[in-house]
Amino acid sequence: MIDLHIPPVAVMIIGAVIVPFLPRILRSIFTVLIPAATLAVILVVPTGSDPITLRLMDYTLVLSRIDPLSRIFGIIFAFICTIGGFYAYHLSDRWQQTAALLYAGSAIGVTFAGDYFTLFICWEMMAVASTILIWRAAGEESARAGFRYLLFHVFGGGLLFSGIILQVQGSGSFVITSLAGGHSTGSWLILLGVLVNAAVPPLHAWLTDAYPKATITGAVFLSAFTTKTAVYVLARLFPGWPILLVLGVIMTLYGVIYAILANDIRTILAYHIVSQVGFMVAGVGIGTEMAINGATAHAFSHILYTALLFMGAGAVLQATGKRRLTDLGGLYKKLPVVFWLYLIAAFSISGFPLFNGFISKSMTVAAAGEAHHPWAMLLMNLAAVGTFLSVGLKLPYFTWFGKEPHSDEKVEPLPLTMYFGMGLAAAVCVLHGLFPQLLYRLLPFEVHWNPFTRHHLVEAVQMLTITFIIFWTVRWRWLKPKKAVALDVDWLYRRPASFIRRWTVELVDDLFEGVERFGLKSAHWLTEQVKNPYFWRMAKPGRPVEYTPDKYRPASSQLILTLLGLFVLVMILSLLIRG
Amino acid sequence: MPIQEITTSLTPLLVVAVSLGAVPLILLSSRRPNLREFWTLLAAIAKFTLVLTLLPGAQAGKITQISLFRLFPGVDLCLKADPFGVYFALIASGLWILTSVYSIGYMRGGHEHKQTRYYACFAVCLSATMGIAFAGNLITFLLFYEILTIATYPLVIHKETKTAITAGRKYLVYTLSAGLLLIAAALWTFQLTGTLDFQAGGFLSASGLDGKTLVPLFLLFIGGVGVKAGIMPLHSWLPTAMAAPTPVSALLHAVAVVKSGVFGVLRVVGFVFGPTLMKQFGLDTILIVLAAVTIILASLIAMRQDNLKRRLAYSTIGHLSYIVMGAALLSPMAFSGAVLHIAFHAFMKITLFFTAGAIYINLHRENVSELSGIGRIMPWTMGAFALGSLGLAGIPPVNGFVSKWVLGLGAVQSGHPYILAVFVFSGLLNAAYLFPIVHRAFFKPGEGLEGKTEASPWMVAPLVVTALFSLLFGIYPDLFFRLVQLAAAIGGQIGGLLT
Amino acid sequence: MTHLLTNSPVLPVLILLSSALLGTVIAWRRPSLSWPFTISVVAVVTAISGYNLVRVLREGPIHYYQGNWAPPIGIEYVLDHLSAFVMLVVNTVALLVLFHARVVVKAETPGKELGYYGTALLMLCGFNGIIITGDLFNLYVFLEIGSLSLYGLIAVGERKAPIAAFRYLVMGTLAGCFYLLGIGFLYMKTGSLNMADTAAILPSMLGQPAVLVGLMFVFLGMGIKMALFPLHGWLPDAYTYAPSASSALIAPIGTKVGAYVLLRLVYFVFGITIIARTLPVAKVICWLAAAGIIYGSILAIAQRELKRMLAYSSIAQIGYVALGIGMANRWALTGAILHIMNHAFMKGCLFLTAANFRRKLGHSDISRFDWSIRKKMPWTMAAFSISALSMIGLPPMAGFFSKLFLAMGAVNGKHWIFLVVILFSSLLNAVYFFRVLEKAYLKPAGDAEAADGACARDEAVPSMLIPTLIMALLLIILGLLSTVIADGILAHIAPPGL
Amino acid sequence: MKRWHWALLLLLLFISLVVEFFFLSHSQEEGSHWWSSIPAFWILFGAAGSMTLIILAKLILGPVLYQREDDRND
Repeated sequence: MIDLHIPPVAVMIIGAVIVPFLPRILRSIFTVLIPAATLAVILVVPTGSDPITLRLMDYTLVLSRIDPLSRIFGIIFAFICTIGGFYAYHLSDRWQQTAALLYAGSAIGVTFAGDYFTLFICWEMMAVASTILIWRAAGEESARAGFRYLLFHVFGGGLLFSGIILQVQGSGSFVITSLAGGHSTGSWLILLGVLVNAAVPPLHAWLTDAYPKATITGAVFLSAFTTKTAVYVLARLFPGWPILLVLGVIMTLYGVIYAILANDIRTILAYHIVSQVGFMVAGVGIGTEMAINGATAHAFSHILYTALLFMGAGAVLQATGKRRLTDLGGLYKKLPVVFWLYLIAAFSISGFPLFNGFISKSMTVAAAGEAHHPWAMLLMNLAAVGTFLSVGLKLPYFTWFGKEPHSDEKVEPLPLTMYFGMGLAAAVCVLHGLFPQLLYRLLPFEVHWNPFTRHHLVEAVQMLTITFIIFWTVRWRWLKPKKAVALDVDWLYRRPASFIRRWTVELVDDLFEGVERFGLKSAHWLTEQVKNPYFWRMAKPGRPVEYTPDKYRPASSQLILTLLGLFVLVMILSLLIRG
Repeated sequence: MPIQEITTSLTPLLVVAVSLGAVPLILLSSRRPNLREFWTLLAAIAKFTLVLTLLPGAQAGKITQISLFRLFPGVDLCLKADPFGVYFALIASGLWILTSVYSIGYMRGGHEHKQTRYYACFAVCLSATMGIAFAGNLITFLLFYEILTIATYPLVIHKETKTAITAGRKYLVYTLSAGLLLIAAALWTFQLTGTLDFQAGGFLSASGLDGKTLVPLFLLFIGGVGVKAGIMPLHSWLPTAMAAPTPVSALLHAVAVVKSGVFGVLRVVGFVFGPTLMKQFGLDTILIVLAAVTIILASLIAMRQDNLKRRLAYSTIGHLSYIVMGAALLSPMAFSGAVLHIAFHAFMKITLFFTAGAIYINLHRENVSELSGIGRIMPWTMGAFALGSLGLAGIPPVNGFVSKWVLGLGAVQSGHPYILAVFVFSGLLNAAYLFPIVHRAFFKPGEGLEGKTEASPWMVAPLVVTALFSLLFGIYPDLFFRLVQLAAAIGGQIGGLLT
Repeated sequence: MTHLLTNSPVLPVLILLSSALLGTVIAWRRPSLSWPFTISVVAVVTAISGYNLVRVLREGPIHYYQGNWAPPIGIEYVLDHLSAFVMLVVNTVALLVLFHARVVVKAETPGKELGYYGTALLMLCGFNGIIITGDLFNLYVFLEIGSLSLYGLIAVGERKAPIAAFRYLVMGTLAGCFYLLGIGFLYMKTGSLNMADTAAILPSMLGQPAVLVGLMFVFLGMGIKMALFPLHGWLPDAYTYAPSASSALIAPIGTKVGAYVLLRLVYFVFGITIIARTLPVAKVICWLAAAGIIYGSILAIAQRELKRMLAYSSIAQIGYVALGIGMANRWALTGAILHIMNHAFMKGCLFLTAANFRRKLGHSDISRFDWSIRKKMPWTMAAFSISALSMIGLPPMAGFFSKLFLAMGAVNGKHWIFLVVILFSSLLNAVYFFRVLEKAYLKPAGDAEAADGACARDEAVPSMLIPTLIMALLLIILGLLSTVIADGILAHIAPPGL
Repeated sequence: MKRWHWALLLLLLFISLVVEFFFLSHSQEEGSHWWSSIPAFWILFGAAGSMTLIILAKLILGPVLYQREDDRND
């Protein structure tokens, strides 16, 4: 085992820098090769190897440090990037490929960063790279969504920046240590900054607003990195903060309810990301070893099946060009393979036994139970039911089955590499479902938990079957998709945006414009006045008198009179003073 | 305070004189443009190498000094190359080389008239900037400050159109009255203390003056240097001076003139008043308020400017106040952050101005609304623009983020954590007015761009070099000339007093 | 030769007086000889005054008794740092202007060179006499000699010149009478005409009205000569309508001599205690000067004719000198003397450029300036710009440094209003000078011929151009050396009580 | 949905009930929560849960939050 510590980040970043200059074929190959190489590096390099440090002013920077927690996240990020590479193999858009690689690279950078400085650098690069993925989707709508996304992330970055500065100034060193203890303002700000990226409800609007409008392949990458890096940072910095549990649970329910309302397939999936991340946040909130394990495992499997879901949705979008449930239906005959792959992902997310969702979700929920949070456990299960209802049943039913609005339309064939990517993800989902130890080996802490006890199986089977039955009975009466958009939190800051804009920007600008105009006008008036200094004496209203030397020449007598007057004045003055 | 041993050597004088020497040569060779441009480049490179020879000394904290004849009884024309002076001179002379290359492309591309006058005035401006950098006392600083004003005037009115003349007039009114305020302030200080030599930590602190004289004196100083530093109430000459050709606004209104204004502010705060005095009489709160107001308002106004150069001008005003804020916070870290931002902002802003110039010459477009889709035909130029705007918004990996980080640390160290909010909010505003341009250039379909290609290599090369510098400095700030370490030393030297 | 040099202080006056008469005779015989003769005489006089300055610096002040008569009776010539310095300045400016005058005099006043150079020499003799003399009445005599030849030089000009000269004559003689009356009163009281003696006697008889009246008369006389603000009525027309050569000769040194006399009286005769502390005279001078500065600058902005604008700017600049004298502290005094020198050169250079414009363009009307001038007369325009920048007070030119000293004087004496006036007036200067510069450099030419810039370069004749450029260069050199001069020469002028 | 699908489902439910009654009642390995005593708890929980969710989403929040898909400015 070579102990040479090649920072995985370097491989990705160098790849991202090279790719834009390569011809098309090479670019696609590289978008697959580079993440695969990074995956190999992460697997090979031992966890204990010494971190790479750098000196900046009087602080030490830890560029890359590998320990169990960051290693597992590194593995899944590299792996999902490879799958994304396959999925986007057919792509010829130079921008998207570089942005994707840069995005994955900076995500891996965040996972392996040992100090706040590098963490912040990769954090912001992630924001920028992901914006490009949104902007590359043509159309005014995605441009606008891209801006909101970018501004929101710059704001989040700002919170993180100020938090880190306060924290670093307090502790005097850049190196990252878990902040479980002190609740200083710095740590609260860092928490807020990270929660923005973790899409916690009040701050999640960017995700549900931007992901549905991203490019088809871009959405896959987006779904995998931003939120999960936030979960990693939460796990690293804030294990056991009680507020996270509460927020996590709320998230799970919030996501599910909105998912049921949503009409655009990728918005539904976006809300499901929010709800699934809720599980992880709750796991981190509980803080026990098993909870952290559960959260990490859930993150791992979540990345896989959500990516698969997005690939499926993307495939449907690419094939039919339509994105709303109300327009879709009856694709079963046209895209059978996509349907089955999608179904695997649907079963995984709903927590069907024999799929990877079950092994990780049940661990998190059990951890909640063990840590004496019965209410959290129940609510999480409720959310699981909701997830199955909307993603497992409603979405596939209304896209693949259901009435065919206009059946004559031809469906374009999908490139083979897409299927390959989706197949790979589905295979791993099933693999982990069957042999959980493959995943448990990688988890940060010792795992002594068996998911396949009779108790859990019974629990899962009972819940899922009854939900299916209820869905079937009520699917047309209540669950019929409606052609409308559910208002979300972002309505709060988009509606008044134009109002604020008018009052701040335009007001200030008009103010300064006015001052400048006044200055110019008074300068002009002054030049008019100066043209004829005697103007005020002439006291003739209207046209100023033209100044000519002859007109204002004082007569000699006047000069002499001034002389005498001055003489008399000064005489009196000095005599008075002397006297 | 470590006693800095002073060695006398001619190099500071040579640095100032080298571009003056080039002026007659430029004027004589006005018939042969290539020779004339050669002289400019030669002078630029010579100046840069001379400053480089001073660098090791500065990094070791040594001061090389030369005092010529007496300028004013008790004060002589003294050129002192202390670390801070060398730092600024390095940035200005380094960027002059790039700007000369750029202006060759710009002038030739735009078929500008009167190029000899342009290059001659540019050379004089640079020698004045070097003079300001190495000024050892307030009178020398004043001397070069006024020469810079006069040498920039012909550049502002270069186009000789109506707008250029009014811009020139407005520029003159502002800068001349600033000079007058500075004269009054310098003389009053001379009256109070009897010496005008800059001294790290401020020479006024020993004089034991009370607030009643110090506050008006400080306001006079700020009035004097504030105009060129673009502090809010005194800033409005800068956007109007954008009527000048772009290399002028690039080097002068992003690097030389405005930076000498800010350099003046730092000199006043760090070397005349000194942190202890500032804190004692609450002078720093005045400056903090001014800087904060400028940062926010300038960025707000920038959002609405459709003319690209005016928008960059307001962005410059905003970023200059970053530096003023760094100085006003009075902690060693904040001071080195301010010093750092001088350099990094110079690199980023000069890239943006170069792109504005390249777009103007190549497509004759000036307004932001007309820039749709030019990213495809001018990938290198707009790529550099994207890098620059990333840096300005303080987003890593470009170098703007590093100086913002150090400024942030300084803000917390000096006990003003709320200033962080100002930096963050301004970063947001920067993003709000710069990224739409980047997005428009790359992701919007352009019209009327058929047959147009990238601007001439003369222009694009310096453009890409400065963008690359910004990126490299962002990745590892201490890369060239160990700028960060030098800035920290300067900060420590001044702020060190403040225990 | 050494014997000749021992009584060098009186030589300049003697040479000028005799050459004035001799010159007219020679000119009558061989007209073409008159200009070279004048130039050589003035060159010799300048050399001597230079030698005088060196001698004073080496040996300290020299008292030269006319015909070895002791002071109370005999006329005493005092050659100290102040007089030597001012004399050198006056003579150098005169030399340069007269060198430039050859072409202009022939063109503007054809056939009158004969008398012209004679009167010019006479005027110079008068001025040099005023500077060197230590005797009050002798000063009056030289004052009259100088003024009369001055009126002659002005009257020689075209249509409106005689009237302007006449008005100047009226005011000038009035000033002379005032001054004479003043000396009369003083002589009656102190019994001596010698400056040093009166300075010694006066403090004892401070309160007497006669002394006060005498003092007032003398001040007002010099006020007119100096064109101090309310008494400046005669100056604009005199300088504008005089022929270019004489206005270039008079403007730099005419009012300066008046200022020199005021300075001499205030600091060396009456003594600063009377002027500044007991009586409000210094205060009055300062306020009049400040008003003059603002008045002169504003009027200058309104002018259309270049020479008239320069005339009003002279009123303003002499206001600076008077302000320096009035503020009565070390800095202000040095500033005033420096400004006498700087302004002499600046105004000389400006009037020479005005003469060049009149000679080549036929007019010096600002509104008709356009960028064709820059193409036609680049060097004259360069000289004009340098002296304009110096008038505004921008480094490295001389104006900046004398303004610095004056401002330091204001700060030293806590006269905040005067500080504001000094600094604000340079803005006003900037306005009216940049108005001209903008027109000359940037205003697109009206007529087609000049539009395409094809107009050939017909620069002024070298004999006119060289003195202008020398003056411009001197401005820069003197500027940078102003402190060396201040420390070297002016530091030794130690008036009692300062 | 064909008939045999339904049959399969009911069979599954029945098996889970059987398993629960016979094997789980006495083996309390991991923590016993209050609901582990209620038989067929998860079926009831599943049904109640999905019903509440559907009703909550469709009938209560729907009318409140739905809005035409107009274009909202940035």
